[in-house]
Amino acid sequence: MLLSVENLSLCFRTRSGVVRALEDVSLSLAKGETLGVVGESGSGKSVLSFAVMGISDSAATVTGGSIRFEGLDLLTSDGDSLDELRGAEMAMIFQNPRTALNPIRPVGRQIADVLLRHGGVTHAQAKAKAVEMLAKVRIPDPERRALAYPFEMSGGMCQRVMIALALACGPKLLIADEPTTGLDVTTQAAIMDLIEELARESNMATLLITHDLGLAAERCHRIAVMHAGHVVEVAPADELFANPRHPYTARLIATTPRPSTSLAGLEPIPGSLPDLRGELPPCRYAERCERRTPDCDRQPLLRQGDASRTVACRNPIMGDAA
Amino acid sequence: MPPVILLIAKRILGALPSIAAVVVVTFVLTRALPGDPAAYFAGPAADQESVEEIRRKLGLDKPLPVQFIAYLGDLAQGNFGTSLTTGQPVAADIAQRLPASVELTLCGLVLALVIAIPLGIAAATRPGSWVDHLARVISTAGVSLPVFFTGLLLVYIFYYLLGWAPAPMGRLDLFATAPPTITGFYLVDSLIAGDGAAFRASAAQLALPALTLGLFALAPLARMTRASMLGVLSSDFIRTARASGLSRGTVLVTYALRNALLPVVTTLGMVFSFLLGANVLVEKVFAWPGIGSYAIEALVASDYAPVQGFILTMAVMYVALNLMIDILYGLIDPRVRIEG
Amino acid sequence: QSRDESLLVVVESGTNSLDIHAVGANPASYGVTWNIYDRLLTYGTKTLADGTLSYDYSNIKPELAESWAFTADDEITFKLRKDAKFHDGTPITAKDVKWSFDRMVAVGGFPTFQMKAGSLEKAEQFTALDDHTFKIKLLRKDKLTVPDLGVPVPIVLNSELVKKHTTEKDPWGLEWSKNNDAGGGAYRVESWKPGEQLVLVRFDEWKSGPLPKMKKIVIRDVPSSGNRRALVERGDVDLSFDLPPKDAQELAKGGKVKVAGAPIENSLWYAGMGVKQPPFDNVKVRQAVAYALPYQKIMDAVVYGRAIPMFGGPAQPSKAAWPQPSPYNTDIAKAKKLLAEAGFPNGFETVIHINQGVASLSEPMATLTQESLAQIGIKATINKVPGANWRAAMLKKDMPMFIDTFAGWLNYPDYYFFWGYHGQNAVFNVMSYQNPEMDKLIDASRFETDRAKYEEQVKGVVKIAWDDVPRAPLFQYYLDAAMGKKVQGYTYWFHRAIDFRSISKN
Amino acid sequence: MRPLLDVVDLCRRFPVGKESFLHAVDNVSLHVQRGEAVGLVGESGCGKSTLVRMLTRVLDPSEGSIRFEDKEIGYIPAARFTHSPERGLIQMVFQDPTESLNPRFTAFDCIADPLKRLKGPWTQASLTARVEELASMVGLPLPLLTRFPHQLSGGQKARVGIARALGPEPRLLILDEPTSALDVSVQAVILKLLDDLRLRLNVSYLFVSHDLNVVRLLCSRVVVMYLGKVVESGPTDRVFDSPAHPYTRALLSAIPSARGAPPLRFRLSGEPRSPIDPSPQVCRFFGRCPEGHARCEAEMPDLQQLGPDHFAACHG
Amino acid sequence: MSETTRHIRYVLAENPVTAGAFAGFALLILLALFGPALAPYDPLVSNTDLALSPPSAEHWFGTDHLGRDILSRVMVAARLDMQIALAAVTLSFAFGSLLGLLAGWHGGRVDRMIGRVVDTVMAFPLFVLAMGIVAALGNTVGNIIYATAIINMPFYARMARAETAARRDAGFVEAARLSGNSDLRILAFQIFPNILPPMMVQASLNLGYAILNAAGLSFIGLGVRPPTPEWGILVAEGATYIVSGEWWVALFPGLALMAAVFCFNLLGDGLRDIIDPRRRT
Ligand SMILES: Nc1ncnc2c1ncn2[C@@H]1O[C@H](COP(=O)(O)OP(=O)(O)OP(=O)(O)O)[C@@H](O)[C@H]1O
Ligand SMILES: Nc1ncnc2c1ncn2[C@@H]1O[C@H](COP(=O)(O)OP(=O)(O)OP(=O)(O)O)[C@@H](O)[C@H]1O
Ligand SMILES: [Mg+2]
Ligand SMILES: [Mg+2]
Repeated sequence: MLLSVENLSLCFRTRSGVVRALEDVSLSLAKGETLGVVGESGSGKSVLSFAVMGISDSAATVTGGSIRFEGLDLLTSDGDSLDELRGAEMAMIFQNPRTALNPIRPVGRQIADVLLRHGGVTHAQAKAKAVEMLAKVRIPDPERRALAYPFEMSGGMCQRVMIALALACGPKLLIADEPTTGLDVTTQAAIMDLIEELARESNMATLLITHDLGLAAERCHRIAVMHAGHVVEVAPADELFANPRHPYTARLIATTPRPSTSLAGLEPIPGSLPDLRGELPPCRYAERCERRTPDCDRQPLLRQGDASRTVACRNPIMGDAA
Repeated sequence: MPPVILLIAKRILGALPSIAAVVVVTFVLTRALPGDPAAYFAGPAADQESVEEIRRKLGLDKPLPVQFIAYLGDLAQGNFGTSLTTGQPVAADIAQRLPASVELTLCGLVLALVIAIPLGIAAATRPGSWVDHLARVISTAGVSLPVFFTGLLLVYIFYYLLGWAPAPMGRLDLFATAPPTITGFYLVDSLIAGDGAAFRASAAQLALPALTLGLFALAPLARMTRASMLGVLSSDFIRTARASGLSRGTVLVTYALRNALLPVVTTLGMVFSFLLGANVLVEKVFAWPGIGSYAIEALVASDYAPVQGFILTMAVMYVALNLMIDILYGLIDPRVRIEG
Repeated sequence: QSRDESLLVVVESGTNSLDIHAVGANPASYGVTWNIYDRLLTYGTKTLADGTLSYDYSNIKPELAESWAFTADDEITFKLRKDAKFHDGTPITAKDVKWSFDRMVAVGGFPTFQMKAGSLEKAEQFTALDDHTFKIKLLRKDKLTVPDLGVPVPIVLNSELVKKHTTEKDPWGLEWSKNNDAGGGAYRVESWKPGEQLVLVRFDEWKSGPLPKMKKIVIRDVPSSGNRRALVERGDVDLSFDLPPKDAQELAKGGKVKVAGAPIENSLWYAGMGVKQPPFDNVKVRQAVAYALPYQKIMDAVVYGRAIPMFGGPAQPSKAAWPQPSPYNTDIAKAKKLLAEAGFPNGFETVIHINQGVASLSEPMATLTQESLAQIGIKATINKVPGANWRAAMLKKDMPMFIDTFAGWLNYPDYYFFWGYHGQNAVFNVMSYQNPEMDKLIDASRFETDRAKYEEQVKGVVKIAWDDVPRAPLFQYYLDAAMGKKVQGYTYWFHRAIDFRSISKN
Repeated sequence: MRPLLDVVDLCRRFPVGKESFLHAVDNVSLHVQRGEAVGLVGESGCGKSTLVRMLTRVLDPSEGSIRFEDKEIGYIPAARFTHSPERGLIQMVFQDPTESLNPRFTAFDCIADPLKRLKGPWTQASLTARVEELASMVGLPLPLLTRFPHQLSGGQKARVGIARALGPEPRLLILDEPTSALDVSVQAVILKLLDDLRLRLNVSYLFVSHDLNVVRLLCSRVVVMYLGKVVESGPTDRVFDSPAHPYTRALLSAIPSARGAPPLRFRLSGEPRSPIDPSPQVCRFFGRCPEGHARCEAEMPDLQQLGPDHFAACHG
Repeated sequence: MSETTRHIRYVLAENPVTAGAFAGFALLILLALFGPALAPYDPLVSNTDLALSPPSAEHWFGTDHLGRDILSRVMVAARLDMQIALAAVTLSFAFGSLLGLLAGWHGGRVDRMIGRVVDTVMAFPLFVLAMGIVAALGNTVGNIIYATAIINMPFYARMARAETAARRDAGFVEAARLSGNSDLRILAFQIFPNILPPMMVQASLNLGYAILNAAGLSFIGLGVRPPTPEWGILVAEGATYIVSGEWWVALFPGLALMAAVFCFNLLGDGLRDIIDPRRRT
């Protein structure tokens, strides 16, 4: 396993109470694999990805579990060795690429900064490599564009620059936190194609965070569904769509418009995400669940299934599972 | 760089109406001053008649618009009039005293920047901590003290009680000789002349007044640095930089600070205006032979020509300064550079 | 040059001209002129009761003139020194003297006015008989003529040098001499930064007196009185001038430095009343005010004893001197009674004007006065008039009440009253006081040669001034200078500037 | 029957710098029938919001006519339109529910404001009753009415926005990407609500979106814009099944489909042309179009009818 | 609303400095209201026998050169200083925000014209302009207030302009138009309440500057008329006594002045924290 997150729990201390943003989150990611993480807004997707990168907010405290990258426990290693990893071995791209780039530094310089930090190269080499990276993400006229500032580029181009920046040192893991929200559908497709292609080329693993189930379905090998800080289900993409086991997954699929659905077929999920402050029931979905049993509130959350397919539910949908 | 020259030309052109307005306002304001230069010139024992005679000679009996035209004519020839208090042409007085004021103001500003920026950064990197509160209290205290009070207090403590600072009487103590005038800044001139003694002497004289000004300018700068640093540190691109494993120093300085400086640079203009005002008081306390003390004396004596000359110089300087700030801003921020 | 040979002086504000004749020259210019130019005559010195040296107005001495004599009843002839030179090396001749005197009476303004006080009015009065003989013809017999030749105004300029810089508009070269040294005095100007400092160096070929001890004089402007005090107290400067009374008193007590204080001759601080403006046109009101003034409080809290009280004296003038203590004293009951008699049992409202230029003294005085007047029902507000406007305000003569000072250079009571009380209504008669009886006495005393008669006349004037009280006298102020213990020879001069020629350090 | 809204050759140019213009909306014609829901799609910056702001009459067109219920309203200056009787009849739901609610107004005030301005007179009681009626109509719990926008969730804010727009009983409701900022499940709720309201109140919709799946759910007709121009319009089914313009095709192929499904690889490359002073001869899509012909660079294609009510502007 | 109170309470609890500033502000208001009644002595009555006596049990802050009780003078001065500051700030706030609103809303020529006016005022070093105005018009309390108001006006105008311009195209403004609001109504009821909070912060900072400004004017002799107690004048009068060791004459009024300005500045910071939406989640 390239990355394995085990029983990770994380909370934020805020003035209005402790926010239990992640609880007992377990995930794993193999080399070259693409894992999608989906869920409603506020379900903890970004918090998870920031925890993996070690760039959590200062108010965050990990209360349990571990994150291992190639066997190295990221939570216990010191800041310097993490800095060595970040940007070199694992990299991240963000939503809203325009603001995610330094507005007053030429994009080429920003890429070169990362290369100089990790690549063991000279200034000239870094510059050349930056141009090369820009060319690789199909930015026309890369020499000139390397000197351009983010505000001189469109959103799609900025996202390409972000990708070039992330991939500059050839990381083994790419975390993409909603890389295409805010972009056009057509640009979104092109960007996703690019990520997919580059990942395949270098056998890079990708953690794709999105709230668009359709996108995850199209791009990922496996998908993890998150709800209120819990990973409720992990399954291969096609299986997840064909046979969702967790009631939340099923509802999420049903509420996503697809080319084939009709308005009548859209089924909204009742209720909303619980407030993560204060006491929470063992199953955080129970409140909204139509398959809730008395056990759900009494017994601790049960995770069942094998490595390829887990579900955190006492009463999963077993439908036409073989 | 032609675009820069174009920008400068445009800014100067844009400032002309303001300067024209300043000339008019200054003229009206100074003519409203209660003094009577004719009575002053007429001497101690003049009677009403001889005062009228002098008034006629000075052209002060003419209607204001006529006087204004005459004033404009003089201005066009670079003639700012003559000061009653020093008896010298105002232009010469200002030329001689301006470097003193500018040197002092700049030293105060530099001192403030040198303290304020690290303080602001320290506060922003640990918001809510004791450093933050301390920075806030220090800088707020600085701006809460009336400058003349700070100045007097510093003189009392460092000169009178402790004897660490030299006597507060101008730019050099009585024994040092001024370096040959090149820039008019004693610090610079003495370095050019290689005169270590003069440099030390002028630096020692500068220390307290510059500190007084610096304390005053500290607050807006530290506060702005803190606020903009906080904003920048929580922005997306800093997260990107951290996620790229860039070292803490690079993130803080190359990425965060440079961005955070933009609003600080803008505040500089305002701070400078405050400083020029505070300068007037500080110069009075420290017997600093700058244009501020010159202006106060003239104002209290209802001596128009120096007041007009002073305000005009200040306005021109302020416009020039804003121009410099714009250019500096453009150097830091490519966005304005392109939009021009 | 050792520190012992140079004198560091701090003053509140420096000169604005190197030539006292220039238009708008300020009081500080008197001192410069005094030291860099010579006059024909000067005064000797005497020691005051407290040991302070003072000029002696009864002892007139030659300066540039080797000797002088009344060669006729209406003619004075001066023999000039043969070896005297200007700073540029040219010899000083009677031609220069003539040109200089012509200039004084021609330029108008203060110099002309001051010369007129000594009946020196027309160019025709002055003749250069030869290179070293100069003659003044008198228009009338005036006892002020000779003393007036020793004031700072009648300086002898290097006429050839100045003439090189005259213009059509400026035939007397005032613009040039304002910024340049054309003198032959004991010191010459080494450098001058207006508003900052003036450096004088000794003119080694000066012949009009013993060569001064100090080789270099640095006069620095330090506006803050606190700083001036600290500087001298800490020994950083040799002499601090323009000291406020409180500092003078404390420094004198402190013993670290010497304080030389001399009552300023022929001067008086007073509370004036515009006699043309009701209710001050009523003499009872004025007397009521004079009885309501907080004299002792002012002595204690404003001048800290650095003045001679000018109240609580005998009912009749005891001598023919000015100033002398008036019979008034703080007596609220009497003041109330007088006010009631005047028809203002409940008082009235008025405004006290003060000169902001001397606010450190006049403001507390006005505040105390205001408080005191309130006790007899007079509600006064205080109006601070900017220094430069003070003269214009005086000229307007519309101030109901004001606090001010006046001093004459020439120490003669008649001189003082002529400018301050005479019905000719000069600018200094701010009260617009007119009393034919007094005018007659003043006019007579000015040219009176009989000592006894003169004294009678003066006493008469003083008595009227007391009874009519257009001005309620407060105190005679000290001129205080603090100096390091080493400084010797500081002398009080009527023109209230420092004569560096007599100063030495040991 | 005449359409409810008939727009002919509407243009809007913004001056940029000296003598340059940004052609945000260029000769756009479209119509909306009574009770009909029309979708307007196109990529970011193609002029959808500009068009919609002209239609709601908060922005003055540079040229062209807007007829609403047979009355020309395009020439009434925006400032005057506020006081015209049609003001209440055209209402809009904004793209960003947060930004479009005054942070200092409670939900109640937000909904009541247009009622007070455009309807009435009201007594306090009747106003409260009407606001509560609207709130229940859009499914906003009544206790939330006293809250400020920052105390409401995204979906709740969207409902306030819809209730506000419905208050003056508009005939035409313009929805500028009303769900793009919302979660899918909230989006589903809102979509259902909108559809329901349309049927109940017989309002017409002009629904702006860049999500084709959403447009398809709600609209019977769709208009596709590209860089200020309409490039295709037609019944939703026809446009989806047989898109005639390459841009429409690219849009459709960009919709994510389940993994393994044969991807419709019809990707756009290159950058869009500049909207500033575009050449009137060159097709706006030229340069990005996978099919670009020589003719496309020489002649701007016009809308051509391809079927009943189906138009496209392409030479190909 | 209750949430707002809770938020305020939180900000105050979290930040003792701000809480202190609020307390100080309350104290100042109390002093301004009741200072003259509370003062132990008549601030105007002199007693030259006691002149310049150091702090003692009778005179906590000592006495000044005329033997007046400094504590009483400092207390009584609070009212005048607060009056000057509040009046000046109110004036500049009113005119500045009006100009700023107009400029920001209309843009174009109106904006340029108003910008000119503002630039002209700003082209003067502000304190110097205040000096000029007071010197020209005479040193009355009214003129000090006008001068202070004029020099502070540009800050409000600029701020209001920027804040208005930023909101001119905001969704809620457009929504208000759609709701049938005229421009004037939008400005008054939609935009103004929104720009008010940041302007209040500015106002609280300016209260401090206004007091400093008045004090500076007093220092150079352009302040209110004697013997009215005003902090600036008290310090200026006391300044001459520092060197001779009578530190209390300047120190206590100086401290009062500083405490007030300090308080206003911190208050501004505190207000900023309270109204900053990012700080309330
Ligand atoms: N710095 C923080 N302090 C307190 N709570 C936080 C912080 N960051 C995130 N949270 C909380 O953690 C939870 C998860 O947030 P997160 O940003 O991971 O959601 P997300 O799934 O990424 O949502 P979105 O799709 O909107 O990006 C939310 O309830 C959020 O309020
Ligand atoms: N006031 C304006 N001044 C100048 N240009 C403008 C203005 N408003 C819009 N534009 C420009 O007009 C074009 C169309 O903008 P518009 O907002 O209508 O696009 P849109 O289709 O709504 O985009 P999105 O999907 O991002 O909302 C854009 O290029 C935009 O920059
Ligand atoms: Mg997220
Ligand atoms: Mg839009």
